[in-house]
Amino acid sequence: MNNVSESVLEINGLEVVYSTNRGDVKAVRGIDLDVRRGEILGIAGESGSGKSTLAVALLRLLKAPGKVTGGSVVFNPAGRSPVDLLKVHGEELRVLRWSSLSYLPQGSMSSLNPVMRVQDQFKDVILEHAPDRRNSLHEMIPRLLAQVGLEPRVAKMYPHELSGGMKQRVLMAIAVALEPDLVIADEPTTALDVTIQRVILQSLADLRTDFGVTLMVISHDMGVHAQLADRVAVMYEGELVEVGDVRQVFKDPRDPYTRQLIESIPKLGRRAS
Amino acid sequence: MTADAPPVVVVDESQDSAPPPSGVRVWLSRHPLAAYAIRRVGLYFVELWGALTIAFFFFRLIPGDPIQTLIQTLQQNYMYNQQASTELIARYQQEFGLTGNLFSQYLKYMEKLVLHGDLGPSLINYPTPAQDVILRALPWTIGLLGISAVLAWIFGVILGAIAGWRRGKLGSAIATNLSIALSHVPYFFVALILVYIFAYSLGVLPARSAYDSNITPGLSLEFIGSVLKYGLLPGLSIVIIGTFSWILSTRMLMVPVLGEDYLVYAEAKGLKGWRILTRYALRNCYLPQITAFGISLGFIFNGNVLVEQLFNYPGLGTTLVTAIQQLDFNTILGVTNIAIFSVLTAVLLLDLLLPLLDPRVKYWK
Amino acid sequence: SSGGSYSDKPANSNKPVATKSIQIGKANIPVPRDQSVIVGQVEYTVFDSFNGMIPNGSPGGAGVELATEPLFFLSFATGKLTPWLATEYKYNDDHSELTIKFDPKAHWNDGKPLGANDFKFTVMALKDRADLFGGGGDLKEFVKTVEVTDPQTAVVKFLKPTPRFHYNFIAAIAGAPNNIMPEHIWKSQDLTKYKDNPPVRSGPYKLKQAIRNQKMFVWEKDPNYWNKDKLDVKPQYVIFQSTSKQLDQASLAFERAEFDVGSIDAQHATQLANTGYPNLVTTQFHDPNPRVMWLNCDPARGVMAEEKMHWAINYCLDREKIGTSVWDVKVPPAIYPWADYPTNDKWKDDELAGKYKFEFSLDKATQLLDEIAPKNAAGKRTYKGKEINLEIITPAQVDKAEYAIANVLKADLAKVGVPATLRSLSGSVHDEKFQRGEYDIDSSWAGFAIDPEQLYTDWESGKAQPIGKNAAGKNKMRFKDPAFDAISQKLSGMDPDSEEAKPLLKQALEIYFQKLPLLPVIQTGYPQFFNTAFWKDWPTDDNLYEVPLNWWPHFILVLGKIQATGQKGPA
Amino acid sequence: MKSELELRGVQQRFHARGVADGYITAVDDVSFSLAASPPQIISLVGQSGSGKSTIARNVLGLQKPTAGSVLYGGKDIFKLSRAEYDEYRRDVQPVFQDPYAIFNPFYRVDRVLWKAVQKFKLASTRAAGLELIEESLRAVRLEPENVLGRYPHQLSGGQRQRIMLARVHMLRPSFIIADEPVSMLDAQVRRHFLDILLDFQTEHGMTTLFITHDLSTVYYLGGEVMVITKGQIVERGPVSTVMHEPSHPYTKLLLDSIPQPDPDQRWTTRIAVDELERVDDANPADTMKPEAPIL
Amino acid sequence: MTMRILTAVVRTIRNSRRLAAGLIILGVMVLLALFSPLIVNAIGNGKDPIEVAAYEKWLVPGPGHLLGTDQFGRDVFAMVMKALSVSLQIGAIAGIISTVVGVIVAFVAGYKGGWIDGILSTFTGILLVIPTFPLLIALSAYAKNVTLFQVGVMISIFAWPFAAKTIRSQVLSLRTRPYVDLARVSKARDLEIIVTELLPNLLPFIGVGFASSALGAIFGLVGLEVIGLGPGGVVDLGQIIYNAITTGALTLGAWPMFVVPIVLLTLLFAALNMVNIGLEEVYNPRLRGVAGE
Ligand SMILES: Nc1ncnc2c1ncn2[C@@H]1O[C@H](COP(=O)(O)OP(=O)(O)OP(=O)(O)O)[C@@H](O)[C@H]1O
Ligand SMILES: Nc1ncnc2c1ncn2[C@@H]1O[C@H](COP(=O)(O)OP(=O)(O)OP(=O)(O)O)[C@@H](O)[C@H]1O
Ligand SMILES: [Mg+2]
Ligand SMILES: [Mg+2]
Repeated sequence: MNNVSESVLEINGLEVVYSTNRGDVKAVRGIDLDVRRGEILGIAGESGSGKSTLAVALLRLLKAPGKVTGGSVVFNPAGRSPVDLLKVHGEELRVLRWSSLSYLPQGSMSSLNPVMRVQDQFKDVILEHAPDRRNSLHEMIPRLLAQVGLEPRVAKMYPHELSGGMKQRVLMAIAVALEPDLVIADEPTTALDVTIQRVILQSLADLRTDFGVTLMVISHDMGVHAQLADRVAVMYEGELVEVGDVRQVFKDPRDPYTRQLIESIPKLGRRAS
Repeated sequence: MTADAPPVVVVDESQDSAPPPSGVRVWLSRHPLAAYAIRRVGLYFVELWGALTIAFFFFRLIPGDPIQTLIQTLQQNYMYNQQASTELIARYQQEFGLTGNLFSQYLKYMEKLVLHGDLGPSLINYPTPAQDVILRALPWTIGLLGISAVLAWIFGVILGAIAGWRRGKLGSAIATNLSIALSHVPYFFVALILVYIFAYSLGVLPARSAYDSNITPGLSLEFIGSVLKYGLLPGLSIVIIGTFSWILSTRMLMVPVLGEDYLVYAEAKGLKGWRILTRYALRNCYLPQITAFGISLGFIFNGNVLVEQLFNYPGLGTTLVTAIQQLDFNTILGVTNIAIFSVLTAVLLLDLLLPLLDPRVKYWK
Repeated sequence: SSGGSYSDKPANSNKPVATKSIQIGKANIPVPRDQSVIVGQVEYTVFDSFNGMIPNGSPGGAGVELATEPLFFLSFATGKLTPWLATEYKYNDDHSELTIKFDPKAHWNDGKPLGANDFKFTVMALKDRADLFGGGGDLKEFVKTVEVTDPQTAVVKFLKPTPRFHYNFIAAIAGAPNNIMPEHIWKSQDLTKYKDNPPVRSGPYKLKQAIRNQKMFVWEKDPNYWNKDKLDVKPQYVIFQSTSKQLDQASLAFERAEFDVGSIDAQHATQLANTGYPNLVTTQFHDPNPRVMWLNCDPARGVMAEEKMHWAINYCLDREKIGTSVWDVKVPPAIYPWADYPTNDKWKDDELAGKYKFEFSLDKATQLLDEIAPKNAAGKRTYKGKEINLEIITPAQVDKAEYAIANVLKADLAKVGVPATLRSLSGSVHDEKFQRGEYDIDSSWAGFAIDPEQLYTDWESGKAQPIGKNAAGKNKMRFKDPAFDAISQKLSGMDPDSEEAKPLLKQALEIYFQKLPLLPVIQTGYPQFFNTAFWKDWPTDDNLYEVPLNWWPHFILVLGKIQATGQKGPA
Repeated sequence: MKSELELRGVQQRFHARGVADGYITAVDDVSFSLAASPPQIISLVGQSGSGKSTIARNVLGLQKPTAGSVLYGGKDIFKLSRAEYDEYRRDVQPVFQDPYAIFNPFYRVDRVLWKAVQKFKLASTRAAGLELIEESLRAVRLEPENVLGRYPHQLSGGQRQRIMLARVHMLRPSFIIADEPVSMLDAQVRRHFLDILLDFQTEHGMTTLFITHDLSTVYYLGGEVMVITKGQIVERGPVSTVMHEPSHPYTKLLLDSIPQPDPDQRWTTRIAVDELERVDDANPADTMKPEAPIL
Repeated sequence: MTMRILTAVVRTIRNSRRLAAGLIILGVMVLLALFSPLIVNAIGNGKDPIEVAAYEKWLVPGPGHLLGTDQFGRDVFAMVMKALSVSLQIGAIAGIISTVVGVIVAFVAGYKGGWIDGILSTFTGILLVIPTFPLLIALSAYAKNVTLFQVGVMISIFAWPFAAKTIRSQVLSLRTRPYVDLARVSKARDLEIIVTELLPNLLPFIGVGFASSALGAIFGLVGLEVIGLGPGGVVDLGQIIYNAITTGALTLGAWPMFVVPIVLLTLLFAALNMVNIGLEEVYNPRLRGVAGE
């Protein structure tokens, strides 16, 4: 929060193309975007606007037929030299992952390995990137779980024994386990019931407060952004149509599409004519 | 569909007519694992009984009087002048439990089987009891079939997982296409080819029997070596084809797993490749393969008959063929029953074991 | 246009084939190779029991034959009856009593003496036990008592006269119908349970070892053999081993001299010979059973009951072709229901054979068929308004000669408008159909007999069962002829060699020719193959020694004549 | 002919191993009635697993309740005579949630409409039938030529869902049972759909039971609302009343949890993270592993 | 309806090269089998080349006899042609019977559910664990007068449970599909729903069931043949192999008797397996590209 001007991530002219048998689909078309350290950046946009593609490309998880066709993504992890995320490979990339750049996936239902206990899925990643913490695991895992409002016994459970909301919170705890510089959360609340959704949003806000992580939150639900984000970026057909402070975007949208998006939200208390 | 049929209202079978929950039911629902085990074991006995019964009636309903015809075959083959009297036939029909009506024969058979483990006298080696004949052959078959089947499974699952993991690579494509082409080829085709190459052309491996007759069977290194050497070709033919089919099915399980979110997640976590393969991908697809293995034992048995026959291996398959050629009901039925028993028991054990290995197994359906 | 056959391929070139050196293989046996004769044999299932009185109580063709001796040997090759355990047999004049004398030297292989007491024990033990193999039968039908006048003399008193009772103790082919048992072993045993292991017999070999997992029996020369003066067998060991069912492997084993007797087939043998294999001796041997077609004579089988039908079928049998192209080796046609051994020549009758000439003539067949089964409007032959269709069965597998023979007949029958189905039935199923008379033509083999009346007695009307009822081995073709019955009755109490039997035999043979209840097809040549790598002086076509000349009881006589070559087995 | 659809003490239990008593109660003593006249929209709102779909299936006669009864025109729908059954079928029609699974992938989409024409004898000739179909498609703002003759996978979710509406338009039932018809649609398409539904109410006099978990949709539709939780209906009343003055604590929680799309109206209070999400609540369907093909 | 099935088939084939390859191999074999009488006639040139003693025994391959003759003087090429058609017939007979029985049982069990399903499924499960080969051997060893058709029936007795099992699980998953509910509220009857809604969607699984039953049947018959227990009077590929084994054709040099039928059968097995896997790939999106890429 203190060093807002510094960027964790500088995206320049990023382009992603899916080549299908019906021709190429340009899912991301030249995006320029900075993510500032310590902020919560919301990415909004309709279904199919390329939000997930953007996230996946940043995380270097893009699978065929998707392909990055241009641009650069400079990542500035604290205490390390900047790297172009699109150029790192192999071991270098693997080391960067999680300790600096972590991910909160959309599919909480299926992102946990069904045959491993929750604690093993923590251990896995912690030991991989910070083997020196082996001895503190026993206190670390309950602490992380408590952070997201889960009891220690959850560590001994299997994913199928958890409800959707609990799973999502386990994923959140894993995401911040190594105190990364940036967490990219793709639709962290969709597919959850409203009450649980609220709990999750609460916990996400807590993460920033408690760990100081930078969050990039992707959601199509403008309500989520209004509640959570510091800044909002709006995507439309693969392009960034507007980036700005959350108040500015909601109260004074500059782009016609953004305006349309905000107007089409059915709000309680306002009956359509 | 008559015009006046009453309206169709489908009633879901799973609905409850809501009896008051009794103590046992509550206990069972509190202990789902125990409930599952009880149900599973119950089903096991039902299946065992059903299969044994079907097998019994199947063999008894096949036309042909085994005693009469056996005696005539013997006469024809070796004893041109010996005469079979009706007394002789009657005596052995009695001896083999072929008198009385079918149902009483069945009851007698089951009684002896269940209470005494007695399969009745064998005909191919009268008066030795069928169970003795079978038990003599069993170790060879378990040795040959069991070891080969397990090896095939291990190789197949590992290679299949790798083939799935390294999708798109040349080696993987070759392995997959070979598997598709060869996984359903009969074992004995491969056996024939192996015999031709290694036994006839090169003359390096024996193609008959189970060990060198110069060696007295025992727990000596020499004997074990000989058994291995003699078992190599028959074993190999089962292993090769078996491996191919396990490669294929493992790959089929592996590919969907590779698309699972938790694999992408594991990759995002920055785990090492082999770790993702073993802890994430393989662990999620070898478990179903364990169940499949239990079921496959039965099929291997089918193919094994021919392989043993080809190699003159002193196992159950050869015994079975001999018994069938001589219409030896007790032995055929015995072998069939052993196969039924082993497959069912293996599947039962695996099913009971699986909830311990695989936390996801829903043991309530 | 074709390049000849596989087996004579090398011989096609004009160069004489060089003798090739042989690669001796390591036989899979537990005794020294150079002291052993190895016989390739059938599949065994029994290894721990030698009680032949119960079903599968004793392995057949496994060498027990070398230990089990008959009272007499009959050689088909020479017609000579050789006394063995017994020294002589004598009937009294009205054939109501038979005296048998035993060799005083004879003893069992456990050292106990062998003689009239054992004979009496055997006959009396089996006589009333129809539930045993070898029990009941002739023993029950004829024997009243057996008296032992001294340890070497037994007198059998008959219930009714017979000149053929001693046949039961002659080994002519597969062994005598009844072998005598050591009283001291068996008297306290249950005949249906005792496994007789190791077998106490009297022959020159004793069982050393039976190895189940190798399907092998090892027989060792008995140093105490009672008849050493007459018969000194040369090999120390005789091994009987199951041959691989794949002839590839079997013939390779023979080629590598892993077997001395058998295990190879004619085709591979020819090939071996043509490629210059030096160690092969091939000796022709005729099975005493010609291949025959049994014809069902029961009226319920419709047209098959017609004499003319039998002749029509006979005219359709191309014996020449079958003998040349179907059988493994070239064999002569068969006319009489017995083998063409010199011993059997006395039963032949050329005059009758000329009168009822067997020939392959589809025209004659058509002529006969048109008389009994004319074609209907649809061009199908009908008998009593029903279209005919014959059912041919055979116990032989489809790749065996009997099946192929039937197939040739089937094809020729089709040419004269007689459709037929041909089925190969597995042994047991076949027997059931055959015995119940549920067939029209059965392609298999004839019974074996020492004199024709032994065959004829089974053809008597009284032994014909209705269709569906088991014939228990007698008159399976449901032949009925009162005149024939009368002749057979008379012959049964008569010495077949006597003058008064002659006209009766001729009459019976003529009825056979007229009615043809069975059609002999070919004589059955079984070439025997011997390997000379380790043993020489095997029987040859010029000197058969004995018939049969392998593995049957007579084989001990062969084993007494061969010589070791001095070849050593590989280490 | 104007009838009433009534649920009287409906209870639905399912066997379920691994839970306390061996069964779960998906619907627990639910009673309410829907009147065909005046036409109205009644929303049924509740969280996932609260029993909404089960009620819909009970009302549609697809599932016989374990206790209580569903009455149509005062008669139990599971005991109707043939004629009454025909009338009931004609009068009570569904719009299902998943626009993808509702079409049999083997057939073209128009089959659904033709079946309705055939089964309910809406037209005597093919031409008349086609006319009817085209009219209905236009009524739901679809161009017939863009839709007819296509396979389901060639249409968007919104188009497919509107075909279901066209079907209802053709049948003109008194009651539409719509089980989460818009949950899989985009915001704009969703609005479109809801407008058509409102049209149906006013123009064709259809009464809709609208099932949803989304309170904003309820608000948009207006009319009455019923709130359901754990199989029980805890509150019923006009939308404006329930939304502004909720009486049941559950309704309050629900309303409170909706993220307001206004950065100035952020939540100020926290809600307790209690263990309301227990193991048993986890939907077993999620934990099932896919049946592995055994070759 | 037929048109629809046809277009569905074409669509399916376009989606999988493997399926197409399998079908092409099968198609060529079926064509060969269909024309086998003509081919056999042409070889025989007036006489039956498969009749015993038609030619000399054991002739080496040459212009007169492309693959030589066997131990009874039959033309091996003609035999192989005839045998191929027999093997295919057995596959077709057993495939059809077991698929039909399997489909009926599966639909009754899967759609009706309840105790009917319980009984049928348990029964199917029981049949599945009985080792079929001993029973088959036994049956063919004793059964009188077995024709090709009867062998097909015999083999299907043991093959249908496999088809039933896979199809039942599909029915179970399909019967809760919303479109089934929609059909119900459109007053469709059970049978109508089964036939018009469920069956078409199960075609690929029925295809898989058919292919694997056919495969099993051919396999089974070959198994019977190689131990000499096949039906009499017909020559199938397994029997030629059996002949080759028992006559020692390899050491004689008569390789065609051995190699040709084994290659043909292996091709046939591979083709059926390709159809099998191809169908699964196309219709089970999770498996798409299992073998490809
Ligand atoms: N594997 C793929 N192959 C081809 N096109 C793809 C693929 N994945 C995504 N696309 C296309 O790329 C575009 C962007 O998709 P993306 O998933 O990033 O959208 P999104 O904003 O995340 O949408 P949602 O809100 O539905 O998740 C879409 O038009 C989509 O059709
Ligand atoms: N056929 C069934 N067998 C067993 N349990 C069932 C069945 N159908 C529904 N249930 C259970 O009944 C409860 C209510 O389910 P229902 O589908 O009615 O909920 P819903 O409110 O429609 O939820 P959603 O919003 O997720 O669609 C759930 O716990 C569900 O698991
Ligand atoms: Mg997305
Ligand atoms: Mg629902």
